[in-house]
Amino acid sequence: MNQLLLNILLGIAWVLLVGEVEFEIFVEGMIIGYLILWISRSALGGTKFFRKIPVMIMFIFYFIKELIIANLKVAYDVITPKDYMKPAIIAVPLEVKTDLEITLFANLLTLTPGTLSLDVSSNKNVLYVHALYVKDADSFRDELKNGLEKRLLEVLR
Amino acid sequence: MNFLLAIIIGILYGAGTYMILRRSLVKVILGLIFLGHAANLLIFTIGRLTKGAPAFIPQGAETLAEPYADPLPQALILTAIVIGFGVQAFAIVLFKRTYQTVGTDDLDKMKSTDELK
Amino acid sequence: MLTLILIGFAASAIAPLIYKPLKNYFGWIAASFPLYIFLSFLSKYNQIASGNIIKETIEWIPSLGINFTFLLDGLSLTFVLIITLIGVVVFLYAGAYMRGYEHADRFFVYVGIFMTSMVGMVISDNMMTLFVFWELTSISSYLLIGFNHHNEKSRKYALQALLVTGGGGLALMAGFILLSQISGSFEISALYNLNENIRNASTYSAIVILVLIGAFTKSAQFPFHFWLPNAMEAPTPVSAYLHSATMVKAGIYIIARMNHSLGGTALWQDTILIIGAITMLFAAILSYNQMDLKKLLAYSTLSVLGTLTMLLGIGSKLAIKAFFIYIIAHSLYKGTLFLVAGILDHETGTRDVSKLSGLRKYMPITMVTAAFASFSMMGIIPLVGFIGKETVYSAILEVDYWGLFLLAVAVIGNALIVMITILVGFKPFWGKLISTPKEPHEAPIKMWLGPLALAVLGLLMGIFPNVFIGRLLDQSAISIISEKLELTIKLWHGFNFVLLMSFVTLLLGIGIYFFRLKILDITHNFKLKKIFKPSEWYEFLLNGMMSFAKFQTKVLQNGYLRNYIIFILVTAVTLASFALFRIENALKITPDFSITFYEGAIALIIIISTFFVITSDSRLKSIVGIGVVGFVMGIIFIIHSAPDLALTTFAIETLTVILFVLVLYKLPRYLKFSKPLSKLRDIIIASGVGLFMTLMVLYITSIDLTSELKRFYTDTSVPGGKGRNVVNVILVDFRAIDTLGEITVLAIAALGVYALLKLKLDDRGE
Amino acid sequence: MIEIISGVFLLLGSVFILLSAIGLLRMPDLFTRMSATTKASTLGIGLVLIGTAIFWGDIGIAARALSIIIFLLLTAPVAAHIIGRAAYFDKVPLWKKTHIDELKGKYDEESHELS
Amino acid sequence: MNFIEFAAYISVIVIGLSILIIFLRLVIGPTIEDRIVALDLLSANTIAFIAVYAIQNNTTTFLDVGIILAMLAFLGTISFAFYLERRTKR
Amino acid sequence: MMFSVILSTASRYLLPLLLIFSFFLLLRGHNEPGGGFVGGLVAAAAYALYFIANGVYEAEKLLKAEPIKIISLGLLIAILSTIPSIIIGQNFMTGVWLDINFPVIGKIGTPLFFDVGVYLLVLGITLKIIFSLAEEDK
Amino acid sequence: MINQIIILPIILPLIFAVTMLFFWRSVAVHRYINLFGTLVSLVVSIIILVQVISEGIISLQVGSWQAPFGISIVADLLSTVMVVITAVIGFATALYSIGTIDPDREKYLYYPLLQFLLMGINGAFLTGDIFNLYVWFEVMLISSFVLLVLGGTRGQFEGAIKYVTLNLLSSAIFLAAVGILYGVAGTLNMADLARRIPFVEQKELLTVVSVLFMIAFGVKAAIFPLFFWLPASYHTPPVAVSAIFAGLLTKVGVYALIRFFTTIFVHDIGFTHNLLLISAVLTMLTGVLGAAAQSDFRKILSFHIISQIGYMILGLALFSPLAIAGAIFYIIHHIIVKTNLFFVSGVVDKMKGSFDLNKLGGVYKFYPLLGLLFLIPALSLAGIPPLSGFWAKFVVIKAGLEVQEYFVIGIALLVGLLTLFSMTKIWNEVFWKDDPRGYENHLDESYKQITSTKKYLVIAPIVFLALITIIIGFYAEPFFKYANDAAEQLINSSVYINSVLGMR
Ligand code: NA
Ligand code: NA
Repeated sequence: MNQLLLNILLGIAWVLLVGEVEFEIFVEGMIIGYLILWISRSALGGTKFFRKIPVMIMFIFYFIKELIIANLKVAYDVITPKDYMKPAIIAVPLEVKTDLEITLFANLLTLTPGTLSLDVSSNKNVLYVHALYVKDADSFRDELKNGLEKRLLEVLR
Repeated sequence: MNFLLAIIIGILYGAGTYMILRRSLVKVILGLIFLGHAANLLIFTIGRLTKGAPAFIPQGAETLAEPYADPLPQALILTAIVIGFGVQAFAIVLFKRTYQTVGTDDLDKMKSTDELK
Repeated sequence: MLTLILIGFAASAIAPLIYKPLKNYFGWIAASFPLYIFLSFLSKYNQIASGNIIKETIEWIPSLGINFTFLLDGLSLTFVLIITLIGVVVFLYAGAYMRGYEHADRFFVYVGIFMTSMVGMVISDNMMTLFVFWELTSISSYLLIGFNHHNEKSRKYALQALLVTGGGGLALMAGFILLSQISGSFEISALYNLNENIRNASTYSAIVILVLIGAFTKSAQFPFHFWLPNAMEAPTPVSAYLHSATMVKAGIYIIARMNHSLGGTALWQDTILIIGAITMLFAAILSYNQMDLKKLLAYSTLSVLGTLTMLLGIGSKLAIKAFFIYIIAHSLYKGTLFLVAGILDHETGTRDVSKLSGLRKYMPITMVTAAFASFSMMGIIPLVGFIGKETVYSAILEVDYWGLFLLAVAVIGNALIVMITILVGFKPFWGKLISTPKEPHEAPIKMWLGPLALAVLGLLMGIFPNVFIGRLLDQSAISIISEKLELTIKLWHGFNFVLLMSFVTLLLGIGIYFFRLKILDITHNFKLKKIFKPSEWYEFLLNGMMSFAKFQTKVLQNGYLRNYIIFILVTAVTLASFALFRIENALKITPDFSITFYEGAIALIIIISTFFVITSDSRLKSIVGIGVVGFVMGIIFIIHSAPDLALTTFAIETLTVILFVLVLYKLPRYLKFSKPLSKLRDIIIASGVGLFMTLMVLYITSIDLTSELKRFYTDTSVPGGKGRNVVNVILVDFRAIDTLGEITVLAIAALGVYALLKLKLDDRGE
Repeated sequence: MIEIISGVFLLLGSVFILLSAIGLLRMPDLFTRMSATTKASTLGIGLVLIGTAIFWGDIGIAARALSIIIFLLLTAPVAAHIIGRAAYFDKVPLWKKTHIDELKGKYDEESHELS
Repeated sequence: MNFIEFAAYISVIVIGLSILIIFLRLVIGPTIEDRIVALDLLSANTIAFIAVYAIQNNTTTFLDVGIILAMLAFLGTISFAFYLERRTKR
Repeated sequence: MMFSVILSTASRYLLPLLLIFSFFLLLRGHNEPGGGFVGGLVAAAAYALYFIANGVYEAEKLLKAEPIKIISLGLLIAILSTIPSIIIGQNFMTGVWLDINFPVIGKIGTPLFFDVGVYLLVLGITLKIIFSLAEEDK
Repeated sequence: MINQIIILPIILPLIFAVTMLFFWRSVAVHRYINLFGTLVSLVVSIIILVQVISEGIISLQVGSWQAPFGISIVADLLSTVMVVITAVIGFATALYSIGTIDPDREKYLYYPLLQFLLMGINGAFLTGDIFNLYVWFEVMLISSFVLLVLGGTRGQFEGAIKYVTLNLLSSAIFLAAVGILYGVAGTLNMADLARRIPFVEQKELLTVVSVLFMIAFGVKAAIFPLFFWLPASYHTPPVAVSAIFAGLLTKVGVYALIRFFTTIFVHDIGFTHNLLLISAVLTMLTGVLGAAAQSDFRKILSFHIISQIGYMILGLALFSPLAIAGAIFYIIHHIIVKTNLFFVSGVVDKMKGSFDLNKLGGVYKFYPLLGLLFLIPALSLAGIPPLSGFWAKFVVIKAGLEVQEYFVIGIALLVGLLTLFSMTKIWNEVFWKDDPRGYENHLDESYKQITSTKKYLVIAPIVFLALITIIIGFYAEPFFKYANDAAEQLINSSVYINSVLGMR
């Protein structure tokens, strides 16, 4: 079922790439998509990811907004003297569990203001984050866990 | 941009030449890459330049009206680039294996096959 | 006649097959083959003697004018008969003599090839065919001199003989080619009516010199004589056959043969005369301290060869007559004496004359044989050698200007030969017996029969000269000087000055023999300075060549890759710039200077990156820098309407980075190798290359290009190639075979990488 | 009208691109530089691409522009993470005002295992 | 010159300037990681340049180059990082 | 080697995206920028990314076929694409076309088939090189 | 349709190589396919030769695109003869390889690489397009790179570094020259170039381009002062590889020089061909002296390649029909002979475990047949009549004397003598001399284990090539006649032009 959905999505992607909305192109895209899924079947495994693609796309748009805010802040940083920055590398315990969730969370975090995901611990429990403005570590952690992670989990689960 | 490209070509050739004259294998590879770039840019420039008019025939049309870029030098360069890539890939690995086997990347220490006994 | 030649080669080739099973009779079987050829030619004797010429042409390489044109006249028939007759004797003799040798079968192959080639040479009318046989005699001589090849000297002197005669051969070939340009043909007979043209040709002197170099080297004339005594390393039958009776006379033959076309000028005659005289005297003198039987004979041979050459230089009718008789006489007695020397060596185990004495009881037949030959060699009546020497003296006396001087030279030379004869032909048999390494006994019949026959022949020829020699003489003379001699041959000319000279020669020779040891004592400390020895010249040239070869190879092939690159690039840039600056106004170019901001930025980035790479002290930085260069290349392609190129460039840049990354940390860090001075040199070379390329681009882009191709591709792409991306249509259709080659390159490169990484053999390749 | 909207997007995008460039130049250490540029350049390029899509008004072009934007959003943070991690191994110095480093000592030097 | 042309013109200059600035970071480093980040950014900005250049020249064929560039730049960056990690690993 | 979860996960989802793009480049290369060569390179890039993120073993497992086979197949297809021209009695390598229009691809003909050969070959050689080096690495 | 056959020498090796790749783990299959393949190529090439002799130049427009728009494959006499010789050498090497190449190298795709090499060589001979020539050169080069280092011994690497770098440098020059020539003349087709060049205004510019081509091909042909890669590398790989390289690779460079400087660049003979003449003389001399200085069997042979290339270039530089015919004859002769000499050196090495003359000896005693089999090519190389090399030398010398280049011919003769010196040196040291001290009756262990089938497989190609040498020598007329016809075709390029471009 998931595969079929992804196949259809790939078909749509093909139509988009080609740039002409026609049935033949969609069929062509479906065929190619099927081939690709077959080729990369072991890469994808049996994840439930595909159902959530629309939700994810929404989430991405949400983050474009975040991104713009982040950038305004960067603009401010760049233009003003840098001395008031207080960078730090903070370990953030993770609620999100699957690889996909972790990846999404880490990436989104990077795209939001002032933070950069550096690495995930081997047991996938901790995310290390470089942040530009950190007064103290604990309040930073709280901010993240109650902010982005919570929202993400709402979307994902 | 002819003038600038001519100078760039000259510099690339010069750089390639300089680098293949080094004693270190790695630098020689870089020199060969420079020479490859230089040759490609040379063919490109000498085949005459056209800005913003690639040789693509619009949908429904049969042919193109001048000015448009000469597609032939492009095709030649494309072939040359690809060949160059294959050869380069081989050369890189060759140089690596040479270093592993001979134990140095100093070309001055690789004279045994020329030596007069 | 070609059939005979082919039979000759075929017979030589099968020798190894039949040698082993028929070992005991091999001498007889082998001798039957020269005998067959001898008889075949002998059957033509009357025809030739009565003034006919037999000519036979078989096409070989007609488009080069090279054919088997065989011509049998008096001169060639004489030589053929000598060659084959002595061949019979030598083959028979060798059948016994060579039995103890390893690989005696090969000996017969070589000698067989030699004899056939020698016959082929003297009957060839086509200069190139003649030359082919000529070279074959050199090669077989080489193989025979080196027959005892485990011996270093044999190898060394075989090579010496080959190089000297081979070098002369090359000169001869050039001379022949130049000569053929005058007549437009390689036929010698085609030259006969062109004497004037030949002598007036601008190449005449060159031809004479080249031909004579060929002849002199082969016939061991001064200063090329040194190889002949050294060639005595060969088994004795070879010395008798090649290096005395036949091959060394090939050069004489060429002079005689070419005399007709090239002779008659001072250059030709005087050169031959002088060189011949020098050789005659010089060789005889050099023999004074020899103790080796074969060496002694070799020097006497040299002297005779000089005499023969000198006679051709004199060129009078009498001289030609003398030449003719002398050549026959010499072949007979010298062949015999060599074979006798061989018997002595074979049966006693030494060739040192000082250790040979009193053998008459043990080897009576040999003694008799030796005596006949020796008398002939000393010029004692009634042997043919006597007639020979008499005629030589008569011919010399005819020479007005040089005459007496030459006579003196001849007398001294011949006196020394007399001394040699006594040493070789008499001393071993007379006096007290000295014990020898081997218990001496008489040779088997196969070994004494031939020499004895030759010796007896010498006697018969002396008594009945006209029967044996006379009839061919005129025909031969026609071939040499294009007139009949109209002279008869007589044994006895009466008591005259010439006879007196013969007598003086004999006495002088005997005198020298008896005072020989004293002379040796006196001259004991005298050593010829190196500079006067042509053999030292040879060594000097050879060593000099070797030193120079080593020197130049060390300089050129020096092992430094960058030096090789510099050679190539400097050559390229120098020559190409030279060609470029031949163009008028090559530098008056008006390029398009208009530059936009982003173009400036691109140029700036690519230039800075380039220098960044060059000056970088770390590999990774270099790779980042070269990545930028590639990347900017892509941008240039985009700006100038080449999206496919840009795509490809970006893709390849990235893959190259991946490759580097996978390889890089296995490679060493940069070290500072180069010295500042070599950096400066490299910068100059690099600037030269760069500057040249810049100029080329500026110059070429300033002229108009009209190409039909550009139009054709865009016009045909959609209707013919069914595609709108013209570049891609070119790649997969118009020039698809380029792409086929291109992907093959990729495939090979990948297989190569795979093999390189997986297969690691040790230094012996195992 | 479309041209004006498109032009505005182009200019806006260019400004963000310039900002990210300046950020790259001015920020004190690698981590702060990445922090600044990852966002700004992604946004700037995105805006320019949107401007382009609007200019052509063609679904094919729009799809391509969108593909690039999505791709950049997917890859830019991953790239930043990978470089940041490598830089940390490589002991790239942190800016002197970096006052907390909870990553310090957490990497196993041998296996690059992170606890 | 209408507005879009003007905007494109200015954008090309601004993007070009940014590229130069990024290139400056690439040259001065100081660490190799800085250079890699700069290289990554350089390719990303080129995408923007291509987009604007397409508008300037009124041709769309170049836009696909942008997609490739994006993915390849990513791959290149990842490879460099891969190398760095290899290098630092004992 | 410790692989990054983030990169590994990202690579799994980038792989099909890149592959579809590579097909896209291959098929429409006759009319728009692209073609077998670039297509093949992009496909190879997809696997290269997967290899960097997950290691060579995983990448080889994913590819299933030995790259030399892909190389051979690519060459074989390129050679086979020349056969129809000979069969219909035309000069060697003359394009033979079906008279039907397909979307994106346009007309189908032997030159496209040839391009498919190029695509496979490029994919094969790039992977052969990268995998050989990576295996050597261990 | 018959003209389609001329693509086969290019495509067949590719097909055989690909077939082998599909069975890439089975060495035995590779051997048979390779042997079969070279045999098929030989038959095909002879058929083409017969066709070309009877019908004149055959050209094929690949893809049916009218020349000069597509790529023309052209078989004139010169090309065809080269293709035939290539097939002969390919076949001989196939046999020799089965007998001598170690299983490891066989496993790592030695035979497909041989076929790829032959493909590149044939492509270079047959193409009528200068860029396509570049492509085939690269196919040939990359295969040769791999063959050269296959096995990965230290010597191979040191040699390969130089071989690869210098050849890549030459390729870069070649590529630049192609680009520049297109920029000046606007076409890539050789016939079209030949047709247009007389009307090109910038003749001097063409001369500059021609110099670049001369350098590029000069490196491949190993002429002075561009030959350094050859002596540095040719003695490093297995003998079968050395042999095929020695026979064929430089000859492709010589072929290209002949093709370009007879068909295309004849607008400034006073400059270009004089350069070639000077280079020819120095090539002959430095090569032969280099050989004299060596004491390694294969190194001597390698340097002699250079020297002999000088003779071929001399023929080209003299630029008379006879001279060019001489050059062509020389090429034919030399390929056969030089390959064979390398084969012999390989047998000696197998037997005695060395190429070093100081360690060799006694081979004549032990194996007289091999002595004979050495002497035939060696004496031929030294120009001893009536073997093939004599006629080759003779024709070049005759041609030189006809145009009164006496000094040059003097050098050529001297070089002939020095060649004789080197060949007899090998003969002396390897065959005649006894085993040196410490190596008495030495026989390499591995030799004793070689099966007699393999021994026959090794000797068979040597005998085969020696027979060809003898046939060329004794039956030189047809060879010379076709060399002459080939030279005529080259000098009267109008026939070539018409055949490729049609009656345009
Ligand atoms: Na060669
Ligand atoms: Na070669």
